[in-house]
Amino acid sequence: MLFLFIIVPLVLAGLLPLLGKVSKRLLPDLLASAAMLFLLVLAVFSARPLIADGGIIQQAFWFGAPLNIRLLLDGFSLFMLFTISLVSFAVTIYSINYMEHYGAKANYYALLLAMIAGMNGLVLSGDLFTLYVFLEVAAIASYALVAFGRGHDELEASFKYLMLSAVASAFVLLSIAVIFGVTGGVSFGAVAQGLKTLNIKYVVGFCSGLFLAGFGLKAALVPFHSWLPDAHPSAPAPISAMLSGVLIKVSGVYAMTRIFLGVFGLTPALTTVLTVMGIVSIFVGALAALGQNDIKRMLAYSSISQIGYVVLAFGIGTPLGILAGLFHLFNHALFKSLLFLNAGAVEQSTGTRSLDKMGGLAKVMPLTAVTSAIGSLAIAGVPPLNGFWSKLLIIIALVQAKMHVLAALAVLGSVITLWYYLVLQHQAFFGKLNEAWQGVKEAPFWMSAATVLLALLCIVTGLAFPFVIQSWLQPAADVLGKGVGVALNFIGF
Amino acid sequence: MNPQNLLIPVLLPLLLALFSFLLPRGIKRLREIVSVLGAALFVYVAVSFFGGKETMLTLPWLGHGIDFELRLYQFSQFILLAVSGFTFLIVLYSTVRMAGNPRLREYYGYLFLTAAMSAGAVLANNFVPLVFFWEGLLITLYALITIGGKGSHRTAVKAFLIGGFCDFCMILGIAILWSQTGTLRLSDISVVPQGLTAVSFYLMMIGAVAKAGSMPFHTWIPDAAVDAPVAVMAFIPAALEKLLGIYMLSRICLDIFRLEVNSTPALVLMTLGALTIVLAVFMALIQKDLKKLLSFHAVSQVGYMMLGIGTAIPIGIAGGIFHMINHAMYKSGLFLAAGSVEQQAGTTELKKLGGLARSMPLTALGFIVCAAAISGIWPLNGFVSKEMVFHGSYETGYTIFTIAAWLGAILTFASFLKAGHSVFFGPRGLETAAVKESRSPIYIPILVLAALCVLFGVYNALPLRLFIQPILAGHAAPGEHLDFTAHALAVFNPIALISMGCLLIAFALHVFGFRRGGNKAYLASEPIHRLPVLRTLYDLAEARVFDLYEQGIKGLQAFSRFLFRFVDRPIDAFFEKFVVQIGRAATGALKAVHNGLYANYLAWAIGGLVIIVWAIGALTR
Amino acid sequence: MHLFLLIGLLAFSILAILSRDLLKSAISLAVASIFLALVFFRMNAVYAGVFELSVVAGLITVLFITAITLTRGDGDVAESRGHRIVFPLFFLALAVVDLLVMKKLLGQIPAIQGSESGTFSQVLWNQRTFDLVGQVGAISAGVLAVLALFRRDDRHGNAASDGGDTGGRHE
Amino acid sequence: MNNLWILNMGFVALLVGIGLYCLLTMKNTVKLLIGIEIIAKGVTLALVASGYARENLMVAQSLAITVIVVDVAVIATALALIININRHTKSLDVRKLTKLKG
Repeated sequence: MLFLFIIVPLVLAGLLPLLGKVSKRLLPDLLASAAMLFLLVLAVFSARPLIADGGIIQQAFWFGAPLNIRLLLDGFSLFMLFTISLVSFAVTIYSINYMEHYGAKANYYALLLAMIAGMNGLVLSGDLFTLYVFLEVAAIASYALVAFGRGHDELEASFKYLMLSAVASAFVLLSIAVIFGVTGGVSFGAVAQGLKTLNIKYVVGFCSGLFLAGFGLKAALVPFHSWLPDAHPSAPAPISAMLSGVLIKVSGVYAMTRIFLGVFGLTPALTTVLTVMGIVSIFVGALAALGQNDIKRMLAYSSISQIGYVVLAFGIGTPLGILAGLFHLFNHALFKSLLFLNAGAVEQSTGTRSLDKMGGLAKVMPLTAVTSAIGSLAIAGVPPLNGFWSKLLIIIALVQAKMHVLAALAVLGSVITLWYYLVLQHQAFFGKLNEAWQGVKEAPFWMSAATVLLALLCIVTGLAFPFVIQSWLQPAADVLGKGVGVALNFIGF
Repeated sequence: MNPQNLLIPVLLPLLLALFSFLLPRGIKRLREIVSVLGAALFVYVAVSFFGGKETMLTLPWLGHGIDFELRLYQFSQFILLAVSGFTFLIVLYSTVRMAGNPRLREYYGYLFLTAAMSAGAVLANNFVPLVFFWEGLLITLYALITIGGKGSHRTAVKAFLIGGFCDFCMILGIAILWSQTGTLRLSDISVVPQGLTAVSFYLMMIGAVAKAGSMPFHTWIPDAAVDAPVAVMAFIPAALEKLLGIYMLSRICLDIFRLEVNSTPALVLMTLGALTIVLAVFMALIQKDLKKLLSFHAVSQVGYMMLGIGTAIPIGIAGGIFHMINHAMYKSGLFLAAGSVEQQAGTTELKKLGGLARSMPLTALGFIVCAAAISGIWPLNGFVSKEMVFHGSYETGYTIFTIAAWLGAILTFASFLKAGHSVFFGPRGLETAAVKESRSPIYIPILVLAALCVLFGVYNALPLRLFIQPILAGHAAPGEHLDFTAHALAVFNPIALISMGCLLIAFALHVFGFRRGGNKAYLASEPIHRLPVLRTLYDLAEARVFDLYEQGIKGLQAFSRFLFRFVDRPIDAFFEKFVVQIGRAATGALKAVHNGLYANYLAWAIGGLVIIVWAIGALTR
Repeated sequence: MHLFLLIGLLAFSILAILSRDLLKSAISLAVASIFLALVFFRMNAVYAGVFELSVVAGLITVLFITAITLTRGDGDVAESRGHRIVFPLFFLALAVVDLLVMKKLLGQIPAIQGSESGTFSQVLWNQRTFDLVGQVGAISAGVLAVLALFRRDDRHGNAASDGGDTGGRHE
Repeated sequence: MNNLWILNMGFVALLVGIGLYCLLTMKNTVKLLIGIEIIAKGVTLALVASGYARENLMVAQSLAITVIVVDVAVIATALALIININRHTKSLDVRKLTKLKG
């Protein structure tokens, strides 16, 4: 059953270019949205009962015949599956209207689906090498998606992204090769088992460094972030949302967390490095965002900053820290995709991304303005929206772990966040309406539907955060909290 | 009854609100038709609930004792019925009165949202949903006032801030009560206000009476009377807020806290009530605008209800609650009549109006009946409920409250003599020559309300037995006499006779003032206006010296000027010179290093890798 | 023998980098691939060797040469002459560090015997099936990417021949 | 066989090192891609060498093959990008790709 998460988008990705010859828009729209909805429903209703008592390994079936594919599902991967499905559903229905003027919709959806298949595979794999392969699948699709517009900016951004990303993949793979050479296996269980019996701190430290650099580049942690402010703004808006909302988290943060917490075990050295990188990312991202005039570039820098929060929280390593990190990860997926989608709506309506040229758009695009205000307030951590709670949890976790300086810095970073989101909101939506945008209209139906869905989720998650934590986050946090023990249970993999 | 059905009174108006919001502006009649039918359905639901057994609904919500709990019992059945009835009448009235308003979509939307929130607040049996609905009402009130157009925004903000402050008090009170009792379920709490719980009582009382519009939280009502649409005035401050505020007050005094006769909290409540009666009616007396006059009366009458409930004696409480429903009827009727006059004559200034009784007989009839009811003329409903309050307050032994109430009665009647006289009788105003009667959807609600005033007066046994008695049944001491119908219309007792005397005094005052004012009815209150001490007080009131909100704003402005000069400027300088500069420098540096060169970016990544590996190596021991 | 093959691999890799002509670079890379394949053969990794020969030395080289011919003419970029001095210095430093660190780092790992079982195809099909799915994914993503990048322009609305559709950045 | 593994890994480090050198200093985009290819070679060698050292050669070979396949997809995408970029800038110079900055 879990295999559907990979095979459905993958098969559909293969079919869509052919179907695209028959029906240029309707069929791809319909099929892609239906597939996303199906995956979302699958994640919420079918996959959930499976982890009732801890993680499971499920053998895949292909038309009834068992395959030698074993998929790992536990609270953490289910949580990521849910996040991926949710954001990609919103992004897909948004694309129905947005991608009209790009053309080649079938191809676009095929790439999007391939990316989702890659991410789902990554999340469900219980093996370092398989994780790497699916990481590459998602990455290759994302290179093409960033360059989808084929303008100079897109191509340039995509090229730099690819070249840096390829280096990151090489780092990851080198590390895997060393680990393979040391332990003789690549599955989580075998690696965890092998490392437990051997006493080779320095080799493991070296591999951790390589992993951290590789996944850190995918997650865009400072100093590996440089591709993100180019790639995310250049991509079509739904893809920006997808990349910032999910991809950097799945291929960066998830992979990193899974390996460090679940396979290697968090050492004090790693805690220090992770928290320092987190804090540096928070500030570099926030300060750079402050100086941006391009709305999407500002959002992209802000992603770096927010990922910094997530990594900071995971770096603490305490149960509360992990929980806070997961919660912030989820929240960031919601509001950052929302903000990117709104930026796309504004860009489509006005033809510009420059904040200087906007102004007063709330009058002509009220829905976009409202949802964007919700997103901005949420990301800036204004109560009672979701961002407030997750940041509060992070800060509480820092204080609990006696990292008072980091806690103070995290608060300061949040103040800067509020600052530049106020700037954004003020310049784009409030104030006097720029003459040129007199005739601008509100975004079309599906685009608005996607943003409203995400905005509502921001509010609901904020109001009912105990429920969200209970039902989705706690199982995931439990898995990570158990550390290496979980991987050792899967030794028979 | 199925407990799930309890959601209907909340969801039905909510659906209607959504419908109105979603229906495109272009479609003309559909919105009105659906609104009227929906409101009628709402009434039907409320009627079908009435008299049913006590029902509870509990839906799990946030956990930790915070559940979505609704409870339907005698009292809430009754208030729900009233809420739905008023919603229906106002919607009917609005179909004509609000027609052509460009913001009709929002108007009906917020109207039904208000109804939904009210229904929720009435039914809520847990403090958290209660506060949720209560705050929702604040927002819809804000939105509805702003529909008034120009200048209404300021009033809306005022109403919002005052309401917000009082609601905050209530939340604080609830929090204290929670910490004391450990539960949030209303029906589980029953404490004697002492110590901390007394503080909680006062705070919650502030929340409740402020919703009802008592002094000193009333100041937005007269302002709103000028700025907000008259239908909104008739719906919210005149009817709904009274219903909800007094309902809440009764529940606080009867259920949640066990108020004892002449205990300190009871005396505080009665004093507040008496002050509200007297002060507001003095302000009402001198108003020269019909809507403003009515709105001050809306404040003044709250005093009777508070006084009645504050007595903690069954007859007083019954009187207070009965007065609440009576007041809602005649005050809505009066506001609607004022709206009818405004629509036809184009103004509500008493000076410009006159002699409208001939051209608008039905409106005039409605107004006169309602005015007689509010003045407490035998045998209308106002008489009955006021008598009960008088009796109750007299029985507490503090005659001063009774005297204050009588004083209020005198001035109420005097001011309505003035108002009715100057609007409907006397010579015709020059500007109002060609006035016609309003259309039927306008006068029907007025007449219905007037008829109800008569009905509830003459057949007072009906409301008293049907509505009031079941409410008290659970709270009065066993053996207490609860049937007040016997002496409701009795005139031959000292208290009723004094009341009658009061009315005569009021009539005499009016005639005296009318003569002194050169036979101009709108000047009839001038003699009182010009009494030595009162005059100064009136001038001060006119300058809004007693308006806590305005004074508070002034104080805040002074404080903020102080802050600005001595705290903000230095901080600002610090930020300006230091923080912003550093921020700008950092931002500039970051922008400069992101120079777009691939090799540069890769060098960072490799450098980062080296540093990380070194750091991990150094930190690993 | 093994060492010589490795040195050959390294030498042709260096040649591929330093050569000023792109075509020569590509061909050097192919030769380096052949050396790598030979290394694989010596380590009994026959399948990997065959794959390296056919795919890397064959397919990738073809891809490179196609791309180079497609961009030739306006694609000449003069690399700086500094490489002749900088590269040997860099290489020397790298080699020294390598010699010092690698032995120290990896020398401490005890030799444990793996538990090899089955033939290559059994391993590939029975243990690494999930990777095969990943391979399919990667190939289809690559094909889709190439399709997307070389699609015929069928966009409508704003005519954007030169990346003009992203608006804001063109100031 | 531990010594052979260390020898192999030493050459892996050298290959990755010169690949990174190429990426850092070269200007031609196709040359950069060749640098990536050399790094990929190093990585493949590392995998097979590790498998050889651990007598787990079959798994190592299948891993290596997967890496090669993935690599082909990446290289194809990258070359497609380079050809598209060449259409815009009429150049293969990576230093001309600095429009996005700040």
